[in-house]
Amino acid sequence: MELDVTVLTEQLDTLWMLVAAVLVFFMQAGFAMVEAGFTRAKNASNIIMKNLMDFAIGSFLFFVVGYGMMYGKDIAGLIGGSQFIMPSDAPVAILFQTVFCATAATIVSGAMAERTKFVSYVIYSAVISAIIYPIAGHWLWGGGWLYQLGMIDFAGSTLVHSVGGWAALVGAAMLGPRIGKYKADGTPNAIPGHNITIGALGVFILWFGWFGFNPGSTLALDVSIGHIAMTTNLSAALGAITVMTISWVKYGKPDVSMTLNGALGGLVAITAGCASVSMWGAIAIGVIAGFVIVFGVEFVERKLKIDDPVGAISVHGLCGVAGTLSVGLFATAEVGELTGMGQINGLFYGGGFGQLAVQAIGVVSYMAWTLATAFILFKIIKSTIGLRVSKEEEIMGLDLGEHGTEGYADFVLKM
Amino acid sequence: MELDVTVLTEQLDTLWMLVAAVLVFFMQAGFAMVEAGFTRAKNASNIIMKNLMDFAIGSFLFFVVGYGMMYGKDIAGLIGGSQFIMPSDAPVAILFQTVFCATAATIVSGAMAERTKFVSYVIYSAVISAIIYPIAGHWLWGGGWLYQLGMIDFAGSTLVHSVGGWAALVGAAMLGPRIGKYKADGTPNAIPGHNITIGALGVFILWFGWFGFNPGSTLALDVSIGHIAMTTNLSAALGAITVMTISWVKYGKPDVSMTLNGALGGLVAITAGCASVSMWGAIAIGVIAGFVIVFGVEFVERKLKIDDPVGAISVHGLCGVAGTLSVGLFATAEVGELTGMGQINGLFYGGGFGQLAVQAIGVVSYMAWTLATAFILFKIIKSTIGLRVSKEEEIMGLDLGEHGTEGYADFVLKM
Amino acid sequence: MELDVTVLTEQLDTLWMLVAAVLVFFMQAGFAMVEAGFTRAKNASNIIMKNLMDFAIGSFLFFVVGYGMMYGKDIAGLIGGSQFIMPSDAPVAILFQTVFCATAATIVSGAMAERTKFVSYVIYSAVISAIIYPIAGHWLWGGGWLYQLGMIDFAGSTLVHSVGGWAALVGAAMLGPRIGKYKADGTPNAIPGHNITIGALGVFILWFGWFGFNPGSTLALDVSIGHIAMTTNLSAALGAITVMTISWVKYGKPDVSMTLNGALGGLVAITAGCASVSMWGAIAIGVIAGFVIVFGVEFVERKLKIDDPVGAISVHGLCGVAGTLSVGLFATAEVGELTGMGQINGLFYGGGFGQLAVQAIGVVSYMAWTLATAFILFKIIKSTIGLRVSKEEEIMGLDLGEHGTEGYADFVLKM
Amino acid sequence: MKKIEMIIRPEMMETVKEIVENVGAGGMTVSSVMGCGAQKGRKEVYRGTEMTINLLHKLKIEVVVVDSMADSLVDAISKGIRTGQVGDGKMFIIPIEDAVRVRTGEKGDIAL
Amino acid sequence: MKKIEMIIRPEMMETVKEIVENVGAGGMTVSSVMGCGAQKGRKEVYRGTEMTINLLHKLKIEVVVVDSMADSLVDAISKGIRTGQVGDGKMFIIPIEDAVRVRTGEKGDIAL
Amino acid sequence: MKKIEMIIRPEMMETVKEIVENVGAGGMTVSSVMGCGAQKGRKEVYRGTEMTINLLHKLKIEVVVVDSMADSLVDAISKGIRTGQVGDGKMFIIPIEDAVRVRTGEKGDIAL
Ligand SMILES: Nc1ncnc2c1ncn2[C@@H]1O[C@H](COP(=O)(O)OP(=O)(O)O)[C@@H](O)[C@H]1O
Ligand SMILES: Nc1ncnc2c1ncn2[C@@H]1O[C@H](COP(=O)(O)OP(=O)(O)O)[C@@H](O)[C@H]1O
Ligand SMILES: Nc1ncnc2c1ncn2[C@@H]1O[C@H](COP(=O)(O)OP(=O)(O)O)[C@@H](O)[C@H]1O
Repeated sequence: MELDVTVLTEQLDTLWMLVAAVLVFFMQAGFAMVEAGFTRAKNASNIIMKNLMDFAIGSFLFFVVGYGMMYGKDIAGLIGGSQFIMPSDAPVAILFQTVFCATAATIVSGAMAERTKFVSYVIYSAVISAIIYPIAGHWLWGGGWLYQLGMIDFAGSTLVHSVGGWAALVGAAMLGPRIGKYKADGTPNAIPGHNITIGALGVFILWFGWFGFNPGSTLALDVSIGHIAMTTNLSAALGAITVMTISWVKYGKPDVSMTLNGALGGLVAITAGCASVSMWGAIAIGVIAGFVIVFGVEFVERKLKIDDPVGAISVHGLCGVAGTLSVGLFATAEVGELTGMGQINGLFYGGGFGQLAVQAIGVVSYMAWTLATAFILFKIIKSTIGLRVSKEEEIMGLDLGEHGTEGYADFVLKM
Repeated sequence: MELDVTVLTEQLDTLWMLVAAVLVFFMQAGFAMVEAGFTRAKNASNIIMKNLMDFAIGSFLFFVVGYGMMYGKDIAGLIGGSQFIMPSDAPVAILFQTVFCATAATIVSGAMAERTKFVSYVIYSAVISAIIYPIAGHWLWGGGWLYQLGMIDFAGSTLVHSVGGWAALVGAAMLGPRIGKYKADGTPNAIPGHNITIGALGVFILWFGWFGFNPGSTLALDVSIGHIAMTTNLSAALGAITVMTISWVKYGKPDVSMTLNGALGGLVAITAGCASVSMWGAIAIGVIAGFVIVFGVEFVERKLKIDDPVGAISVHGLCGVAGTLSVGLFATAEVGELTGMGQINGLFYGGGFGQLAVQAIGVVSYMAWTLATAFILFKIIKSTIGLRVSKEEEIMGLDLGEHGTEGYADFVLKM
Repeated sequence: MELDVTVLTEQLDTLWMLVAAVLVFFMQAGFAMVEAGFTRAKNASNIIMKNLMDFAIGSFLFFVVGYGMMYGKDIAGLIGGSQFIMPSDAPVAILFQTVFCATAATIVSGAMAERTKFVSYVIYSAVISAIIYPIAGHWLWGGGWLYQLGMIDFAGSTLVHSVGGWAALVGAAMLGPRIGKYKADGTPNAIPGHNITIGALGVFILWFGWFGFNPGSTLALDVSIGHIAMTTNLSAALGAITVMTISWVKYGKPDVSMTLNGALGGLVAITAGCASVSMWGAIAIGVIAGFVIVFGVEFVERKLKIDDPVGAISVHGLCGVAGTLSVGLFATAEVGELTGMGQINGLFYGGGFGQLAVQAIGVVSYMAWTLATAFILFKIIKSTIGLRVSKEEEIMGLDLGEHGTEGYADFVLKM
Repeated sequence: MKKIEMIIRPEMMETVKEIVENVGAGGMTVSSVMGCGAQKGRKEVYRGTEMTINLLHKLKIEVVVVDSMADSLVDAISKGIRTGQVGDGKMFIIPIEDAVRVRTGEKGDIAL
Repeated sequence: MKKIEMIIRPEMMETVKEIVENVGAGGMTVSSVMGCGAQKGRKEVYRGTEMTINLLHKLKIEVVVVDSMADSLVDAISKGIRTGQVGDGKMFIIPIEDAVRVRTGEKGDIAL
Repeated sequence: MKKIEMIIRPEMMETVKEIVENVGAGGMTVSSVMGCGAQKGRKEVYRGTEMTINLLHKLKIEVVVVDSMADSLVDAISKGIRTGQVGDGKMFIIPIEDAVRVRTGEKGDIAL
């Protein structure tokens, strides 16, 4: 038997990309469980349905138009302009990018949970999958202007997570808080999630899937996937430990759902730099993410007065920013060489402010793009078909209101 | 270091087969969650137990006798006749086939849920795993007469899913509907599932596992797994979108549990042709599956008056048929060449009715075989130990009746 | 393109190790679900939190000190003495060992469920991950004295599972039974788990993850992973079948939660010998595990009067012992050659008592080590900050008591 | 006014509902309860340990009616859901002093 | 003593609680119930099959008060939770013979 | 006939059950409720936001007995489940006009 090295390489890369894509696909289940678990029982079916349709609609539209805008022939560094309808790249590459796109889209559903009209959500979801995310994606991963500038966002702390997080922020702000979330004097009420077990399962599933998300972003089989998986894991672990510790000190008891958020925050934050930082860099980034989560959740809830039932803005938006900037601090040439990210040192490794500045430009650009486009999108939806269900429906629950069903038909519920 | 290409190939194939088998294994969890979630709380433990024993008993019997009947030395194109007790093929191949066998077996448990005696189910499960499925399997994948005829059923739309679906039809029909399913005038009552969240998790798990089910059916590492994974994903997505749309138009609101069925229907339907059709072929097949689901569920419930709590007959039986026939319509030589399925064009690609006819023969043969054997099997069980629990037990729930336990001991239930 | 065989091998091994590590990681979700499902609703968040922190703290400490103690330069066959703070081995190897360490640690949380102070559990968890398990690990996998003696414990029936099981035994014994577990006359009361569905999901996840746990312990890509996966699966299947049968005969109905334990028992038991025994050896070991589960659970509950809510002591401790000893009975040179375990025959294959004796030494040594260190550890915790929550808190539930939250805020609970 | 409070088998819910509607009562309230009476529960084995499940799942249905309607409702239900087996349930008739319809503030029989 | 038993919309819980506290009642007991009355439920379609959800989720709140307090409590609540839409709920006033505070063994009005 | 309605700590369930059986009452009905009284609930912090859990989990147990049995049952329970701490619960004695055993149609004391 003879060996064709090109074929072998292609096979191996396909295998690894497929395995990674499948792991990332499974994150959809993780998002569904986290978002359902952290909200109320009367809206569980609706959340499930939003997550399912996110992925289904996104899969279709990203294939038909999104992929082309993201990876098609570059036009002025801003948008791709080929590969529509029937993209010609390797199917496994399209699949891998599809599951990433769906991740960005689905982040929003948690922040807008328990009060958004289903039809409005479906429209939002279609637009972000087909247009907002792919264009953003082109700038960096499609070889656009941010790529040329040298921004490092390995697996998308900013591109995937912050984009989702900023869209979530706009959506949740425009919707307004759930009935009962704020007292007359503006102080928040707690609205506990209905199923912490299933929410925690969701977090474990997301963590599991992240081992495809980050290491898979090598886009080819490479020994550096080991390093990337380790930095990913350490940051998540430290995110959880940090939040547990802060909440314990600050509130008197270790908060379960926030600690779960902490693990996710650590994962989001390391996503940009997983291939650029050392293990101890990852540990530091996890700790930073932990602080961002606790103070971010409080800030969004108390200062911005935005009602984000699952903490999506803090987890994806703020930790995404923190992680992307951290690359400018913790990147080390030693790791960059190993993983092929190049000889880049961050501020703390003697590389000066250069990379940090580039990172900041990227962060701000994506924030501006997403806030602007999401604002226009949600504004149009709001002033046409409307964003929010009626007060009666919100009280009754969206499961019955939007879908005529109950999530837990056999159980006696308190409310 | 020197490279032995044969060893390398064997290693790579083993790796891929194992990864795929493990993904397919996990579908057992998916089935358990879908079936438990879509039925009532008082029967949840019983369903879990049926799914667990399906797999456990099937693993054992398929190893001891099933594998030999399926892949042993061919006897007249009808049955395999070697490799019993201690099959000599590569263990990973046996494992991969085992998890497929368990899939066929477990489909039935959902359709027969909430009223079947546990002991009777165990007997059914043993017979389908040891005899009915392996013989059917031999005809096609074991190199038997349908293989020789040229039937294309890449990963088993018909062989695995329809076989399961037809057995489910016979079982559910012979059992009769659950108490309260039909009004005196024969119109159906809705009996909602008790946990849509967990049912949806099951669907995501199944979708996840299907990335092993279909791409793994290459039985070797090959770049075509990328194409196969993409067609699989697109069909599932379109199945869900289609059902959501139809149910929205037809019933006024997008139906959650049916849309979840829609994704599964798309997966079942693409299973036969995933390596033969283009992306747009897959999209078409997903849409077809969506229609089959909605009208299939209604047809089974209203015309056949068969009570199938989870929609297994429509999802696996009808979509399996639709998908297998679709190969005769959408197969394209371009894809077939890439994936090694050969230069076969379906009707819509100028290949005429040839392949369609072969597909139809396959579909009908498997339907006949399964209806007949399942009928005999269930008839014997019914007239000896009985199929159905007592009325009292059915009302009380099978968890207490069959296992002396409760699925949700700490929760107050409505019924 | 030229092929560098060393690079290729490294890539393949990294790929396989990463996939396996990720599967084993997911077992954390499995443990969390099993333990939460098999205990009461009022303690679900607490269990989740313990499992999460197990992994998070363990990941950090094992990286910083544990790995070095386990795999650092050997000191007298007893402990490793290098690679601290920033281990230099391949990251994927460290990750793989991390997830194993976390498995050993997390076993204990189930046995000590529903009454342990969270802070005390965190301390225990840190110590086992940083010290008790790594030192134990060095003896065998780190090349220490038991390795030199020739003990076979391929993936850790004893090293991982029994170590966890014995620590669980000490912890549960020192805590005492949950309020209401025993009648005044010492006979036990049943305290049913609150969610069998989620518990069963946990078992399926664990089974799924075990396909990384056992085959991954080759530590390199090798065709023997197929054999190992098959023995693993058969033993689990027979464990479940055996327990179902015994419980059916003994108690009148097939017990669901015990049968689920049976599958886990089969998995634990085959872990030592999965690369040394034939398929029928695996079947025998599964049957043995089934017996150990039923009689083990009864023994622990009725004779030892130790309250182990999820059966961890039997599943991990006793089945770990049974499986490790079984290697001395069922190991066969034929398989050993294939998998690289060497030409070792157990007692039943004409190898005499030699290997059995070595296995017994290993079993006893690990038992002694763990009982002693866990005893000291728990004793110190008990006499300083205390092990157990107050009676009031135990009655109210640890979710509210330890974390100020409820696991199921929207559901009406019975108790 | 009287409240008829019945503890019934869960599967009799629909029957009771029809009777209540037929009799012309203005409404009903249902709760999920556990009960024991002559029907003494069952012994099961959980993980090898015997456990007595002596509180069985029942539904409690409360219907408040005007005095004149009470007897016929009680009789209709008593006949309608009788199986003759233990566990058929019980009804208790409780005096009600007054009723208020919140929507209108109406009191007395008219509020029912 | 009288027991005021109210069937209310779940979202009115907080309002009722405040009123009960303001009026000075000693405590209250809440249960999750299903009810139907003038508010007749809704039709939904589940998997293509029409289903009538005619038992709606309500809360039952029980407050036992001394005789003198009953009327003012009833009035306060009746006004406090009125929306004027069907489904506002009902209140039933039930005579109570005696009450016991278990902690002290006290009986009568002082036990409330 | 009288109904003894008690709101108890969930963990006292078994004790109450034994007393009810010993006293010779014909049955009992249990529901899961939430209550507040002298025991005012607890403050917890959820995701950084303070929340007051002021409805605590309680069990409501209803036992209908013949008049003569009421006092002794009340006393036995009151003593049996007293811990002396707030939250011990309350009992309310409610007059019952009649009872019906559905299985037989029997009414009056014999139906209990
Ligand atoms: N004395 C009682 N007080 C309160 N509830 C009772 C009483 N007797 C019976 N019940 C309730 O009625 C239900 C049915 O009573 P049961 O004695 O089983 O009926 P039957 O008399 O037909 O055998 C019981 O489960 C319990 O909930
Ligand atoms: N006659 C009755 N007996 C018992 N419960 C009743 C009765 N009438 C109403 N209810 C309870 O009160 C709730 C509200 O009653 P409803 O008739 O909807 O209010 P409204 O009179 O404002 O329309 C019902 O859901 C039911 O639980
Ligand atoms: N006036 C009342 N009306 C209705 N239920 C009450 C009343 N007072 C107390 N309860 C119920 O009794 C339970 C126990 O009362 P609590 O005041 O805590 O007991 P204690 O008097 O021993 O402190 C409360 O949670 C509540 O459910």
